[in-house]
Amino acid sequence: MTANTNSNEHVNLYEPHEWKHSTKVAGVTWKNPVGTASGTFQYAAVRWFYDVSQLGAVCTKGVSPVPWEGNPSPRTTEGPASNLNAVGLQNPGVDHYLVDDLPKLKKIGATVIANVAGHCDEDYCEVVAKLADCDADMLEINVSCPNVTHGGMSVGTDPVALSKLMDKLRPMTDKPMIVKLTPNVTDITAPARSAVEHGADALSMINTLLGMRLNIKTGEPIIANRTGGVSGPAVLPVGIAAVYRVRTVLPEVPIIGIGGIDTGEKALEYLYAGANAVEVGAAALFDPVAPLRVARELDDLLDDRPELAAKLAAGQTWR
Amino acid sequence: MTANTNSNEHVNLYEPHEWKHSTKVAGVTWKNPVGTASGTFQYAAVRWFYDVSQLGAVCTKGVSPVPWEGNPSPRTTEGPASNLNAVGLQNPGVDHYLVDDLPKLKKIGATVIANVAGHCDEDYCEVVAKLADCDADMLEINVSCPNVTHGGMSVGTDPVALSKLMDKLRPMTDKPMIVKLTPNVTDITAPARSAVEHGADALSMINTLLGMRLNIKTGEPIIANRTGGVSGPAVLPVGIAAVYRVRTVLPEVPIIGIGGIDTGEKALEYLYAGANAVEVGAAALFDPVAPLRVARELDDLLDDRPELAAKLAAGQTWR
Amino acid sequence: MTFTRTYDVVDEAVAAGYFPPRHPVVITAIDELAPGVVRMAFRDPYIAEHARPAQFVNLFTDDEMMLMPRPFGVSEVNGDEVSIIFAVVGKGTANLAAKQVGDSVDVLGPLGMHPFKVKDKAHYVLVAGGLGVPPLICAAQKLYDAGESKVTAVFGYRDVKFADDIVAPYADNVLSIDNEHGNVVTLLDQLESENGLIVDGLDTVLLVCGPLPMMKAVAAWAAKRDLACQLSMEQRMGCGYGTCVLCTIDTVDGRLKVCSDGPVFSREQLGWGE
Amino acid sequence: MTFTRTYDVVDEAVAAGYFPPRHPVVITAIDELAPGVVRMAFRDPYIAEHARPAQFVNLFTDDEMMLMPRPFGVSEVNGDEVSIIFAVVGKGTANLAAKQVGDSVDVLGPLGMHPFKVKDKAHYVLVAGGLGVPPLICAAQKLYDAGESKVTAVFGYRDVKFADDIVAPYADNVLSIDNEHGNVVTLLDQLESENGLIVDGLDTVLLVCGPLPMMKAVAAWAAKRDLACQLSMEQRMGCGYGTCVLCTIDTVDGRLKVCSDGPVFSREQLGWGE
Ligand SMILES: Cc1cc2nc3c(=O)[nH]c(=O)nc-3n(C[C@H](O)[C@H](O)[C@H](O)COP(=O)(O)OP(=O)(O)OC[C@H]3O[C@@H](n4cnc5c(N)ncnc54)[C@H](O)[C@@H]3O)c2cc1C
Ligand SMILES: Cc1cc2nc3c(=O)[nH]c(=O)nc-3n(C[C@H](O)[C@H](O)[C@H](O)COP(=O)(O)OP(=O)(O)OC[C@H]3O[C@@H](n4cnc5c(N)ncnc54)[C@H](O)[C@@H]3O)c2cc1C
Ligand SMILES: Cc1cc2nc3c(=O)[nH]c(=O)nc-3n(C[C@H](O)[C@H](O)[C@H](O)COP(=O)(O)O)c2cc1C
Ligand SMILES: Cc1cc2nc3c(=O)[nH]c(=O)nc-3n(C[C@H](O)[C@H](O)[C@H](O)COP(=O)(O)O)c2cc1C
Ligand code: FES
Ligand code: FES
Repeated sequence: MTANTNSNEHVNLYEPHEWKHSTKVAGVTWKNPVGTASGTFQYAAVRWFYDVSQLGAVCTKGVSPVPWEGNPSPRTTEGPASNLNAVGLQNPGVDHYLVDDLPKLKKIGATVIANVAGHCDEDYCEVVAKLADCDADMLEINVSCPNVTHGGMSVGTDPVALSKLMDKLRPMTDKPMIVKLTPNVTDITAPARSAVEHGADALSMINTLLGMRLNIKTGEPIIANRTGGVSGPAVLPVGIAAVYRVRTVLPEVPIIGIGGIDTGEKALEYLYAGANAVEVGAAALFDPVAPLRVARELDDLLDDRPELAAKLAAGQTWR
Repeated sequence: MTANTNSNEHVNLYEPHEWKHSTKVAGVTWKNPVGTASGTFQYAAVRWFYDVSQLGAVCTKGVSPVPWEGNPSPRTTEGPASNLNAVGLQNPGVDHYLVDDLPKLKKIGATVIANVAGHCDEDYCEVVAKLADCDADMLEINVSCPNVTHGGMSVGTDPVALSKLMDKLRPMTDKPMIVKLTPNVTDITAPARSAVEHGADALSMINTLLGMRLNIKTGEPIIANRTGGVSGPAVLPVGIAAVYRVRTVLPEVPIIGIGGIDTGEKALEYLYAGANAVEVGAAALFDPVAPLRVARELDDLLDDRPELAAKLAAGQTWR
Repeated sequence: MTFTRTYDVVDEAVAAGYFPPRHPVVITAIDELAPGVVRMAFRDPYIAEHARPAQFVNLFTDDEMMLMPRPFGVSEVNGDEVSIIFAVVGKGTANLAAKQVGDSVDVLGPLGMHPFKVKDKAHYVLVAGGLGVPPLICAAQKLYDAGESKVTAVFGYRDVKFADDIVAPYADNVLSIDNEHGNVVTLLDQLESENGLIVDGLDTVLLVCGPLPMMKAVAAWAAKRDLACQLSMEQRMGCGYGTCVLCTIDTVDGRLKVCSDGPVFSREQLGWGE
Repeated sequence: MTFTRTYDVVDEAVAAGYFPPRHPVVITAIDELAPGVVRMAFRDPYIAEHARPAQFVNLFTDDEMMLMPRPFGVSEVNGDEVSIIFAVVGKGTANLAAKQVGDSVDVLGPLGMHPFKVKDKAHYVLVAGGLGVPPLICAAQKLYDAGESKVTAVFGYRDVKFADDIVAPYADNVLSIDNEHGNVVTLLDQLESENGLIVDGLDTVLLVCGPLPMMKAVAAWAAKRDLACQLSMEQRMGCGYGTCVLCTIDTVDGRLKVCSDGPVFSREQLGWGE
C-alpha cells in the first residue's frame, strides 16, 4: 500500500525559478535562505551541475595566506548517517582565490561568502587584509576546524583568544563578518558572545564534530590524521541545539544554521530554531545538486508559513 | 544476487553459552566485555527478555539520594540514526535501589555497576555513602548528564569541580570507581586526567551529546525540556574518538567505551580504540536483547583476534 | 553480523521461558480504510495468542534513519493474524504504509503491562475518538468471545466512519458521529437519555481511548455519574517495555510510565473529572 | 519532500546544458564472476555514451547508514548498458551485491576528468591486477572500436581468472596469471622476451590499474625501458567530482585529487620508477 500523503510530484530543478522567499543576513540579501557550506563547494567542480548563482549564497573553501597542502590521505571515511573528513584545509591560497574563484563567481552574479582559514592570528589577518576590499559579499572566519591545530585546539574553543583575534580583524574591513563556531566546546554560547561583542556581524554553526573510525581488520585508524570531523545527517540535532541555544542568549545576531541539512524540511527546522539562513555541506557529497534541491523544497515549504517568511525577508527570525 | 560473504548463520541467543573472552576493568572480571549503559537497563523490565546475568556487567539507572521525578513529557524524539532523551534522571532513589534492584541482580549472579547521579556534590556524597559497602561490584559516577543542571552545566565539564568532587568521594569507599565523562566539552582529556588524578579507578565515555529537534508543523521544540541528549548509532564516531584520545594521554587507566554500539563489530572498534570494555545503551530501545546479541557477536569476533583477547583478559588494552 | 532476524527467535525465546525479542513478521493484508488511515495485518502466532485489549506492538521502519519504535494498539486478532489500524501522520507511518503484502516488518510485543480490565460482567461502553479505536475494537472482540457482557461502541470520527463495520460484529450497539455533527459526549448523553446507564442490570464501565481533550471530557462525564472509567493513554516512547522511563505521564501517584504502568489508567489515577 | 528520484533528471540536466546529478538506474544483470566478485550491469544511456576508459561511477547503497558513494570503474558498455565489476570487500559492496535484476540503484557519473589517453596509435599493454581490470576492459573496448592499435591484456589474478573471457573479444592477445604462478611483471618479462616491445612498428604504451605495490612494480619496469606508462589510481573519496578535496594522492606536483586530476596519472607525475 502506498498512502498518498506525501506529494511526490517531480520538479525540474533546471527550469528558471522565481525565488519566492528571500532572507537577509547582516544586511546582505540572499535570494533564498540556502547556501553551500564551506569545503563542500568548489566552483570549478559544481558549475558543471547547476547554475550556482541560484543559491542564496555560496560559501567557498577556506583560504589561507599561502597555499596549504592539507593532511595526508586517506582523508575520509563514513559513520552511521555521516561523513568523516580530515582535509586539513588544503587550498591554493588567497591570491589564487582573488584571481580565480571569486571573480568567476561574482561574474555569474553569485552572492559569495569567502571562508577564511588560519593556523594563527597572523594567518587570519593576512587573509582578511587581502579580502578587505574584494568583491565577496561576506567573510566567514573559520575558527572551528577540528583538523588543524592552533596551539593544540582551534581558536574558536577559547572565548578570550577569539576576542583578541576579532579585535584585530574587525578594524580591517567593513565587510559583514561571520564567525563560524565549533560544537566541540563545553558551552557554545561563550565563544558566540565573545565573537559578537568583538565585532562579528553574524555567526554560523556548526562546524564538524570530532570523530574517528578504526578498521577492524587492522585495528588501526582509517583516516591518516586519525581523527576527523563528523558531518552529515547524524549531526542534525547537535546543530539545531547549537543554533537554538545561541539564539536564546543573543536574540539579535544573524545566525546561519549548518549541520546535517539534506532536505527543505531540515532547513526549515533550523529556521524555527532561530536561524536566518542555512548552509548545506556533506549532502553535496551524496548528490551535487543537493543545495539547490534543498533551496527549492524550502521555497515551497515557506509558502505555507507566511509569518516566518516575512520575518526572514525583513532580516528577523522566528525566535 | 546475494554474495555469501557474510555468514548469515542464525545463532540461538537463549541456549547456554560458555563465554570465551573475558575482560578485566579495574580489577573486576567481566565474563565478556559487554555491559548495559546506564538508563537503558531496568532489571524489572529486561529480565523478561533474557538472563541478564549473562552480560559482562549491568550498569543500572542513575540513583539519587531521594526519589527524583525527572523532566516533564514528552521526553524523547529521534534524529537521523539516533534517539534524543531528556529523562532528567527520574529514579526511585538509592534506598529503593538497595532493597530492590541491587539484591535481585546480585542474587542471579550479575556483575553490577551502580550508576550514581547528583545535582550537587552533596547528592553524590550521600549516594556513595550509602553504596560504600553494598553488593555492587563497581560504582559509576555520572558527572555528565546533559539533562540536569548543576550550577548551569554538569560537573563533568569542569576539571576543577570534578577534582573536588572526587576528593570527597574517593575516601568514602574502596569500591572501584568509574567516572563517566561527557563529550560536550572542549577537550575530554582534561576531565579525564582530573578524574584519574583524584582517584578514579576507571573512566567510561561517552554520555549523550546535546541535541534538539523541532516540530516543523508548530515551530516548537518536540521535547518538553527543549534540548535532550543524543545517543544511538549516529554518535559512534564521537565516542570512538573520545576513547582513543583519552587512551593516548592515559595509557594505563581502564576505559569503558560507550556510544552507538549495536553490533559486535562496533564493540570491537571501541576495543581497538583502546577500551577495556563497552556498554550498550540506545540499541536496547530498538531491541531488548541487543546487549546480549552484541556480546555474542563480539565473543566470536575475538576468536580471530587472540592477541587482543589475551590483553583484555589480562586487564590490558590494544593501545 | 552473525545474527539474522527470523521468526525463530520467538520460539527460541519462548522455549527458554522468555518474552520474544524484536522479530520480523510477514504482512498478510494492508489497505486504506479512509484517506491516510491504514489497516495492516501480519501473521504472528505469539502476539495473536497473548494480546489483550489496549496492549500495543512496537513496529519498526526499514529505514535506519528512523530507529525509534512506532507503537500501535492491537485492533483485531483472527487466528494467527494480528491487525493494527494507524494514521499516516509522519515519516515513520508513511514508511510503514508503503509496505506491501508479503513484505516483512519488525515487531515487538504485545506490550503494555496494564491493559483494559474486562473480566467483570458489565455493560462496557467503548468510547473512542479518531485513531483511538484499535484498543476498543480489541476490547469488543475479547468481550464478545467471553460472551457475558453487554457492549456499546461509541466512536467519534473526524469524517469517514472507518471502524464502525469492524467493531459491529463484536458489539451489541454501535453509535458513531463525525466532527461535523458533534462528539462522543453528544453520543454518551444520547445513550444515557435513551437507554439509561444500567443495561440488563449490568453496571456501566467506560473504556476510553482518543485525543487528550476528548478523554478528559469523557472522564469528567463519567465522574459526574460516578462511573468506572479506564483510559488508555499515549506518550512518545523509547523502549515500550519499561526500561527507559521516556514515556511518563503525570498521575496522582507521580510520573508513571505509559508502557509498563499503563497504557490503561483509571480516571482516579489521572485525577481527571474530580 | 517535493522531489522524487527519477531518470528524468538526466534529461532535464542535459537539456539545460548541465551534467546529470545522482539518479536511479535499473539493474539489467548481476552475477558472480568468481567468489566475491560481482558483475553488475544497468541501463544508463548517458553514461553509456560518455564513459571513457578509467572513468568511474559513484554507486550509492540503499542504506542511509552508508551515505558515502562507492566508486567503481566502468568496465564494458553495450548499447545503453553499462557494466561494472566489483569485489565484495565491505558492507557497501555487500549491500550492492544483494541487489536483483530489476532493482534500481542510484548512480552519479561518469566521473574522472583524466581518463586513459588512447587516441594515439600504439601497442597498448593493458596491465591489471585483481579488481583493477574494469578500466582496462573499457580501454580494450574503446581501442577495439577505434580499430587502429594493437592491444595486449596482461592480467594478474588472486586465483579465478574472471576477466579473461570478458576482455578477449577486444584484445589481440590475452596473457594472464594467478598468484600461485607469479605476477604481472612475470608476464611483462615474458611478453618482452617473446615478442619484443615494438609490435608491428607500434610503440608500447602501458595502461595500468591494480594494487599499489603492483602498480609501482610495473611503473619501475616501464621506467627501465623508458616506456610511456599511465596509471589509474584509487583513493577513498568524498564527492567523486572535485568539490571536497578528500581524494588526494601525493604527486611530484603536490597533493592532487584522484577524482578530478585523475584517476589516471603518468608515472612521471607519480615520481615512480625514476
Ligand atoms: C501506546 C500507544 C498506542 C498507539 N496506538 C496507535 C494506534 O493504534 N493507531 C495510530 O494511528 N496511532 C497510535 N499511536 C500513535 C502512533 O504511535 C504515532 O502516530 C506514530 O508513532 C507516529 O509515527 P510517525 O513516524 O509517523 O510520526 P513522527 O512524528 O515522524 O515520529 C517521530 C517520533 O515521534 C513518535 N511519535 C510521534 N507521534 C506520536 C504519538 N502520538 N504517540 C507516540 N509516539 C509518537 C514516533 O513514534 C517517533 O518516534 C499510539 C501511540 C502509543 C504511545
Ligand atoms: C576511482 C576508483 C575506482 C574504483 N574501481 C573499482 C572497481 O572497478 N572495482 C572494485 O571492486 N573496486 C573499485 N574501487 C574500490 C571500491 O570503491 C571499494 O572497494 C568500495 O568503495 C568499498 O566499499 P565497501 O562499502 O564495501 O567497503 P567499506 O570499507 O565498508 O567502505 C567504507 C568507506 O570506505 C570507502 N572505501 C573502502 N575501500 C575503498 C577503496 N579501495 N577505494 C576507495 N574507497 C574505498 C568506501 O567507498 C566507503 O566510503 C575503486 C575505487 C576508486 C577510488
Ligand atoms: C569535506 C569537508 C570539508 C570542509 N571544509 C571546511 C572548510 O574549509 N571551512 C569550514 O569552515 N568548514 C568546512 N567544513 C565544514 C562544513 O562547512 C560544515 O560546517 C559541516 O560539514 C557541517 O555541515 P553538514 O552536516 O551539512 O556537512 C568541511 C566539511 C566537509 C564535509
Ligand atoms: C533513555 C536514556 C537514559 C539514560 N540515562 C542515563 C543515566 O541515568 N545515567 C547515565 O550515566 N547515562 C544515561 N544515559 C546515557 C547512556 O548510558 C549512554 O552513555 C549514551 O546513551 C550513549 O550510548 P548509546 O549510544 O549506546 O545509547 C541514558 C541514555 C538514554 C538513551
Ligand atoms: S517507553 Fe521505555 S519505559 Fe516506557
Ligand atoms: S572525491 Fe571530492 S574532490 Fe575528489
